[in-house]
Amino acid sequence: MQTRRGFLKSSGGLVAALLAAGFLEPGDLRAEEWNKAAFETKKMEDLVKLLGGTGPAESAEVAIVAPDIAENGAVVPIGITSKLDKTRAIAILVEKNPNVLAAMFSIPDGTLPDLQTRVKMAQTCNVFALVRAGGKFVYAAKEIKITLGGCGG
Amino acid sequence: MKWRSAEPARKRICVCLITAVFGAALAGVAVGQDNHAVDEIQKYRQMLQEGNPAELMELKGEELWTTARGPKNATLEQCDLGLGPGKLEGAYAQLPRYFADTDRVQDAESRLVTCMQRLQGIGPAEATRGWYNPNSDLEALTTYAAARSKGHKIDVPAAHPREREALRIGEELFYRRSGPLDFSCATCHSLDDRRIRLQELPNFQVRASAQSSMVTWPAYRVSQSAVWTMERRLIDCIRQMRWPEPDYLSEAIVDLQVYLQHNASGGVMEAPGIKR
Amino acid sequence: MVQPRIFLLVAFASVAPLAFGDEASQRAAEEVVRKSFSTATPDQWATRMQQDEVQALCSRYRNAPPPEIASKILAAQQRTFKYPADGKLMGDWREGEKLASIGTGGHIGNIQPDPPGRKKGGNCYACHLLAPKEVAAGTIGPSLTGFGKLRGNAPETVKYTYEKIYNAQAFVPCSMMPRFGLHGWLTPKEIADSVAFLLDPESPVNQ
Amino acid sequence: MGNPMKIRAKADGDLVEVKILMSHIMETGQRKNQAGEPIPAHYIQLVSVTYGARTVLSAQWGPAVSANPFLAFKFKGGQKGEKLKVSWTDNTGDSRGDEVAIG
Repeated sequence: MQTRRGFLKSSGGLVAALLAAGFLEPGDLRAEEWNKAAFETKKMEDLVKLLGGTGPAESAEVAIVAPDIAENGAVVPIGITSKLDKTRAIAILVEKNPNVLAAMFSIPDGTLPDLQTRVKMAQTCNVFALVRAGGKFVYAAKEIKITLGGCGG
Repeated sequence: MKWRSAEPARKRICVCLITAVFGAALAGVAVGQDNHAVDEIQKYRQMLQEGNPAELMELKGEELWTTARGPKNATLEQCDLGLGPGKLEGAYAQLPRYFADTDRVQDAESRLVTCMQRLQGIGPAEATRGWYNPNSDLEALTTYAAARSKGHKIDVPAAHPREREALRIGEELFYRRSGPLDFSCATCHSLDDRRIRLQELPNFQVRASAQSSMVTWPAYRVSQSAVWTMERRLIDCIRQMRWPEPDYLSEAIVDLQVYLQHNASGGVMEAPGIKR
Repeated sequence: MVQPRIFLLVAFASVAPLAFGDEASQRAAEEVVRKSFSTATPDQWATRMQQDEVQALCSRYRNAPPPEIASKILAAQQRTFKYPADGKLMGDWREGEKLASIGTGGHIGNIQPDPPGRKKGGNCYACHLLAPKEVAAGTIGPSLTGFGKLRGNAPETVKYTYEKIYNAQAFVPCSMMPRFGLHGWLTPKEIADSVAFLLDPESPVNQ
Repeated sequence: MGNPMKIRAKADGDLVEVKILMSHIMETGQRKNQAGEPIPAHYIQLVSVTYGARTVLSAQWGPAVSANPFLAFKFKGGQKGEKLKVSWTDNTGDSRGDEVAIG
């Protein structure tokens, strides 16, 4: 049912693929290199500023699908959907992690603004879904409680 | 039969304490909170089911199974896990079992070590080196073997005298208390519907509960970012009991598995699972 | 406090009983234990594997000892208590609260031992609901929320609570609860702090 | 070069649902080993999913993405039987690419 074949043995092809993507606007996330500064920001507002935006404002058009409680902070499933037209980028932020940004995705035409991944959370706090749509930054927030499971040692 | 009376009696005492001493109203509040937490944990686990990293271990195990390795440059494809050489489908679900050629009751891992030695010429020391490191070869092979039993019923009747003896010892070990916390396996695993913190605990005295647990091992543990086999699970339970570390593939660990698999017989394998 | 022996319907769903649990089986199991823990040091054997009489009896009787054995255990365990040097059985609830959440300490072995000197806790939350704000509380033991609010903290109550934590089997033979004081897992001072966590009106357990 | 990924891509009409599991430790660089020494950071930074010449998703990740990362998304316009490629590069320069036929 599933075929699988390794096709890439060096990183050269990947950078080319990312460059070819053309999903970014000038001054935005840079495709050709990993945005070190973005991953060092401590607050959502600072990240937005770094990416050349203002705000952001909270939006009911963005939704976070995640449990209220996670049994382990090492793996917290996060789904994000946006109903906004021209959603071009989605980022997942964890408020109280040492660095706030966990992941950012660019959404080219034809890809739905509806994705799921898993992040680490150092402690109970808000998770933010930051969306750039039509040149504006908006977000949704959800508090997720990190609990202890098991024997505790 | 007579020993089974212990837990219902204890449960009754607990219920009396909660209702008589603390009052029904208080107990009600506690239950209400519990339900929300438990529902949300269910949701958490359902989301994890969407993609189980144990599948990556399955892939790795498959590659190891089919790749010629060792001094004899052979694959493991002719390994006999109990149903005959090369018959892998459903074999894990009938382990541990007695093997005449080694004159031992063996679980999946100890049998895989036998196969690696005989077919590939890889000695036990090399086969088991670093077995507990994440993504170890032996755990990958065990995961692959277990996944080839998906849909098969656990079937460990312990009919052979040696298996019967292993079952007897396994039950004895399950109840064996020692150490500075007075723990045995039964401390956490002989009551119905209990949790340690938020983790539900199977009651291995009850068939349905034993089944629900055993059918999902080996499992990816999100707290460890790694797949654990039942060997690893048991060795870590014993660590948590503050006992010394039992030897990997030792008789005690195999016998405990005979007891658990015997009690879980009839359960349909779903491994690899995903757990906290 | 001897447990009544009751047969419930649970037996239906129970796994076919083996009716083992005799001395011969116990001896055979000890043989296997000897062979299977080859890396344990003599000291570890003495302190962690060697069963004391109570542990051996509770194992043999699957934690449901017959009345005469149960009485024997009770009598012997009631003679084990030791109290803090200053005689104060109720300490600092804040310290007790910390101990209730600590589940580390005392792990040995090669794979994942605790660093030497790591603090041991009572890990009460593993099995009991205590402060209502803690969601991740276990249910192996009964809920202890409001323990002091309901019982007060008269001297008899303080003494009972101290002794129960010190040696639960002095009250319930073959109780699942660790004998924290008897084994020296918690010091008398730490037990007194745990008593305060349960009984002090200021403690979150009683809010 | 890392271990193989597990990729599932299923077409439902015009819409392709993609689920990817990658084998990677995603070490943050902030943890210590048992000897108390820091464990060096090791995590995927760039991810790209392409369908023919078209990039259908690209991502930048930090060390807060969980170990053995999971990623699920949907795109329009994929055909059954055609290839979907997924590739990643980590902070040590290691990379991996795998492909799957859309089912």
